[in-house]
Amino acid sequence: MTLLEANGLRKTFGGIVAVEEVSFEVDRTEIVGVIGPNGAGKSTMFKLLAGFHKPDEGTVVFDGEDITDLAPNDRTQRGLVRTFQIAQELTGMRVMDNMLLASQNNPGEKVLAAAANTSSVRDFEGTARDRAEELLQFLELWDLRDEYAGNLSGGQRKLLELGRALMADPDLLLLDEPMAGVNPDLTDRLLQRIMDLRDERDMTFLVVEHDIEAIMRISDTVIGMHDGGVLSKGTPEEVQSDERMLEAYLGGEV
Amino acid sequence: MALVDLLLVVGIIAGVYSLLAIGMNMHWGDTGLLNFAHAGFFAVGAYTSAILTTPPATGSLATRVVGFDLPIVVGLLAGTVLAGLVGVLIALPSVRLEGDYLAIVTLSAAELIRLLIHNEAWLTTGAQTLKNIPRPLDATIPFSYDLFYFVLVWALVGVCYLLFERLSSSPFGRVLHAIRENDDVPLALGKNTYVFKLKSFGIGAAIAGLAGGLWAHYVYAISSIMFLPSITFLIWAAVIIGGAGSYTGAILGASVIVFLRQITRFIPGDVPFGDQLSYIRLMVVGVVLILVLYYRPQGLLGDAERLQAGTSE
Amino acid sequence: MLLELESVVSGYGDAIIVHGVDMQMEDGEVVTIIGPNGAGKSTLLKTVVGVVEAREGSVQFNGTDLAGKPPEEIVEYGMCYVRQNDNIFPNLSVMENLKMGAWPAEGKDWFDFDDRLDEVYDQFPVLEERAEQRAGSLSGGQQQMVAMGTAMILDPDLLVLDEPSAGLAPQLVDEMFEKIVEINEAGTPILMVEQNARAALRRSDRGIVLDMGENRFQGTGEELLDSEEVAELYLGTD
Amino acid sequence: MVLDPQLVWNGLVVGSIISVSALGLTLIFGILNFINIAYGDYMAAGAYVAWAVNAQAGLPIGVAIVAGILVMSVGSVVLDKLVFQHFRTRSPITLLIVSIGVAFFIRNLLRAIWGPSGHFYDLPMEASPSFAGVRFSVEQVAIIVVSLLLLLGVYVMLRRTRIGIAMRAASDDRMLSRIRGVDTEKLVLYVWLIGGAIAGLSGIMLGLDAQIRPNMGFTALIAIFAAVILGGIGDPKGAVAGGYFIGVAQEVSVAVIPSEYKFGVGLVALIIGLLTRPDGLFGEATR
Repeated sequence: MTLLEANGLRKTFGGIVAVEEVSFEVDRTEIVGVIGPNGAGKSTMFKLLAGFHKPDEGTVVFDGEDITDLAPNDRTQRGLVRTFQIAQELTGMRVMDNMLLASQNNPGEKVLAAAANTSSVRDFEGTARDRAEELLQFLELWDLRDEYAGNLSGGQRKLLELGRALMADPDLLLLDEPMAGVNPDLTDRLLQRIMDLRDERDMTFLVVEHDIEAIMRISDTVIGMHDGGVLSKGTPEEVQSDERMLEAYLGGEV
Repeated sequence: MALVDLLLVVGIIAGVYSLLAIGMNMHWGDTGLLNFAHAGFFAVGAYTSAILTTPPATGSLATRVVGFDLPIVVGLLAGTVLAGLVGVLIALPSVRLEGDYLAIVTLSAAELIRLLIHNEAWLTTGAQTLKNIPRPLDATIPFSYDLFYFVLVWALVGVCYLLFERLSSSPFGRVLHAIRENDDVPLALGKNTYVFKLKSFGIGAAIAGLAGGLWAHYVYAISSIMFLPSITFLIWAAVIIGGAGSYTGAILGASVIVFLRQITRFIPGDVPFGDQLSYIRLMVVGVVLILVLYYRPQGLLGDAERLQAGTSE
Repeated sequence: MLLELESVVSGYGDAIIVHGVDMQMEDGEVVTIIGPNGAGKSTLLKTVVGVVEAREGSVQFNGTDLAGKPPEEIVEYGMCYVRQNDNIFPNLSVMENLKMGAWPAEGKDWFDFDDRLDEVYDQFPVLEERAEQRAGSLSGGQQQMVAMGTAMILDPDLLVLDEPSAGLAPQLVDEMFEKIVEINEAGTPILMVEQNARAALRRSDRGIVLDMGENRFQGTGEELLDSEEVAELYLGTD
Repeated sequence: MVLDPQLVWNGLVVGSIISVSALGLTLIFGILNFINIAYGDYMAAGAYVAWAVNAQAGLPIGVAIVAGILVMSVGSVVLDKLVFQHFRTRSPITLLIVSIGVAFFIRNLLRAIWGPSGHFYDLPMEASPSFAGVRFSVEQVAIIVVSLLLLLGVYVMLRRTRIGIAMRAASDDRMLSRIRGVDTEKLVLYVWLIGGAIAGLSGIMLGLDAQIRPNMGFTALIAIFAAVILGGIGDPKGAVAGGYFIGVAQEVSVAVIPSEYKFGVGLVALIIGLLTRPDGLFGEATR
């Protein structure tokens, strides 16, 4: 069953075409990897899906609803959550607050309820803390919960970024280069966790990644982008053996 | 005047400035918004309460035809609410702008407010002083009125302090802090950052309006030159010196500034440079502000660790 | 020896990115630094040209230690750097960009702007056509040419390039590498960082693999391309 | 609507002053990348120094103008060395707040030395001639002519001279200009010298056209900001165009709205400008 649909997306910046005629579907509980050389349009396409860019043409459909005109925050509330390529930890906030920020429909974000500190606010906060603890334990960030996020190492920021997105309880998680800067041992565990989340929580993933090996290992479907368009699409094996893909990715010489 | 009386007067002014600084700290300290319209919100609160609680002026030279003679509580509440609304109104088109653009737009908006007050005499008495603003319980306080007002103002400072501290540490405040750190992240995490910014602007402006009302009812008479942008800048100095992000810091900073400004009241007038003292003390405020920014960027009570977190890259 | 780094340590604020890197480069060579994302390649280049300050170690260039000198001084020693992004002045014309490139040499006896301009125009003909155009209005590939031309106008003793192929359309990538070979054959040594590792190594005399801020392997371009270990770790399997 | 030529003339005079001061502000912004709230007080200081030389020391106005310009030119550099230089690596917002401190200091220094009340330059009395129904004073003509000469001079400097091109380059990208070999600290010095001189001159022109008061510069600041932003922050020719636009619009508006609100025209233009054209009139702003 289709969860996300991109239909004929096109985006230009000052006359330069960044993305053109990009269409694909992501099925529920699928892991889709997007690869392509620098400048292939992966980032632009990613931002179109997350709502940080508006397409010139084309539509984005999520869970049967046309979300093309929805702001990023509305997409998140519907279960479509993104991460950032360069970890955007909120430096002047503690790790735990970074996590709690991501909880959805938090009654304490309403001014009056916050001022009154009602029991529903406190209850919600308690539950959110438990969930955050579980995620931080898994990501081995629990001991750092009271540290300012800006004091974390590069790899830890990356993990916090992922944890925070999971905290938003996504149906579909858009991951922008989650492996970059993470040590190989952790990369393996992250990949395993992504597959677990898919199996146990029925989550769906779209992953843009430079680490081709990692993408090939976890993806059900791989989309190869080139020059702003989709060049190749299929199982990892199919894309890996696609002549056009090899040519584009390796700069014309194999 | 006895020293105690003098201290009470300075304390009342410090309380009013503290309220202004609390509002500003929500804007800048919590949300990272550069509000330069604070003097405008202060003026809206003062004039609203004054107009609502006085009768229209009478006599052949009277210019003001509007006045309601309502109870002071109504005036204070209305001034608070209206200042908040004006805050939201100014924020609606401008709050999406980048930092220093927002500063200039809000500075301009406050000047526009002052221009309106200065020229719409039918409503505000214009360039004239709006006089005879009633003092609450003026005739019924059996002891020093200044003592009563001091307690009233600082009780309100206390209430606002507790309220704003709670908001700042609530999930609502958490979203504001996230906006301060990086707008895009709360947006990606499902928060309508625009609406949160409007709320922050409105709430902080409302407290400035309350401060305006309290000021008007203490000094009897107000005029538009009391609400120059230098008030805004003094409050900025207060928040920065006290430590952005800390409400105790905001109150301390406001008190320090008021003390610096008023200290010459405690010095006999016949010292050398006596005439220049009022200007020299404002020069001192400028120097202190710069020195604090250089030697203690987190301010007196700000969190140095927070400020330094993440600067290593 | 043209360039010799010895235990160079550098980083931003508290974060150390480059942990004691050694490398040598002879006059006339093309040397490419490769490595995974976050390995400190760009930071190393920035340290060489002074944009990031070296905390420890030495950067010997033509016999002078440049470590700790600011970028505006280092360029006077004949080392010209082309950044990865934002490497032109967008609001200046192409000609004005070239004039900025000549800044350190202006007024010096040995320097003749018009002579150098002719040579740069020979290498990058598009610059002559667009001389009066606002540089920011050019295409990405043309901007890259402006950046290279601006660096070449000084006739540098060493050209330092940070990912010259990044962001270019694939057909332009090859053109860029050919240009680099051409510049080198005309006598300018080149030190570069490249993400497009295979293509770059094929054109390099030597390659250096950087990982986690340390140098792991050094060798000729062919040696690195043939090494199974390097291929597996850093070139991706294909 | 028929434009009253007198109002247009007045607008050109005011526009000249705004243009010149906006040019100085935008030059400083271009290279230092922060909004200097104290700029209006630099203007006032220039006007006061000239007044002291002219009215207090009794020297001719020409000498006084040169003195005012020189003092502000050097004074800006001194202030940079004393204050702003120590904040070079801090954020633009911090610098903006620092400049608030500087503004407090200068404005109150002026009050402490010369008192809070207004002054006028000691000028030879001359009749105001009129031409084609427009009354104008010698000072007004001088303001317009000097402004045009200055604007032309700065334009030529920015386009034709090595140092001018380097200023524009550094305004585009400071680090890149260092990579190209420019000693930007030296460049900053030149910019303060020029920007300070322009501030001093525009303050004096403001004093010639109206009255010399401690807060004269600060009051003018909003119109100047409006010009700078309308023109696109950091874009000199935009600032000049914006300055004339606001000056003329402000004076001509008197025909339609009560004259008390003419200062509101700049504010409204500023707000509309920001909301519709954040990149400025020519869309080439540095950010």
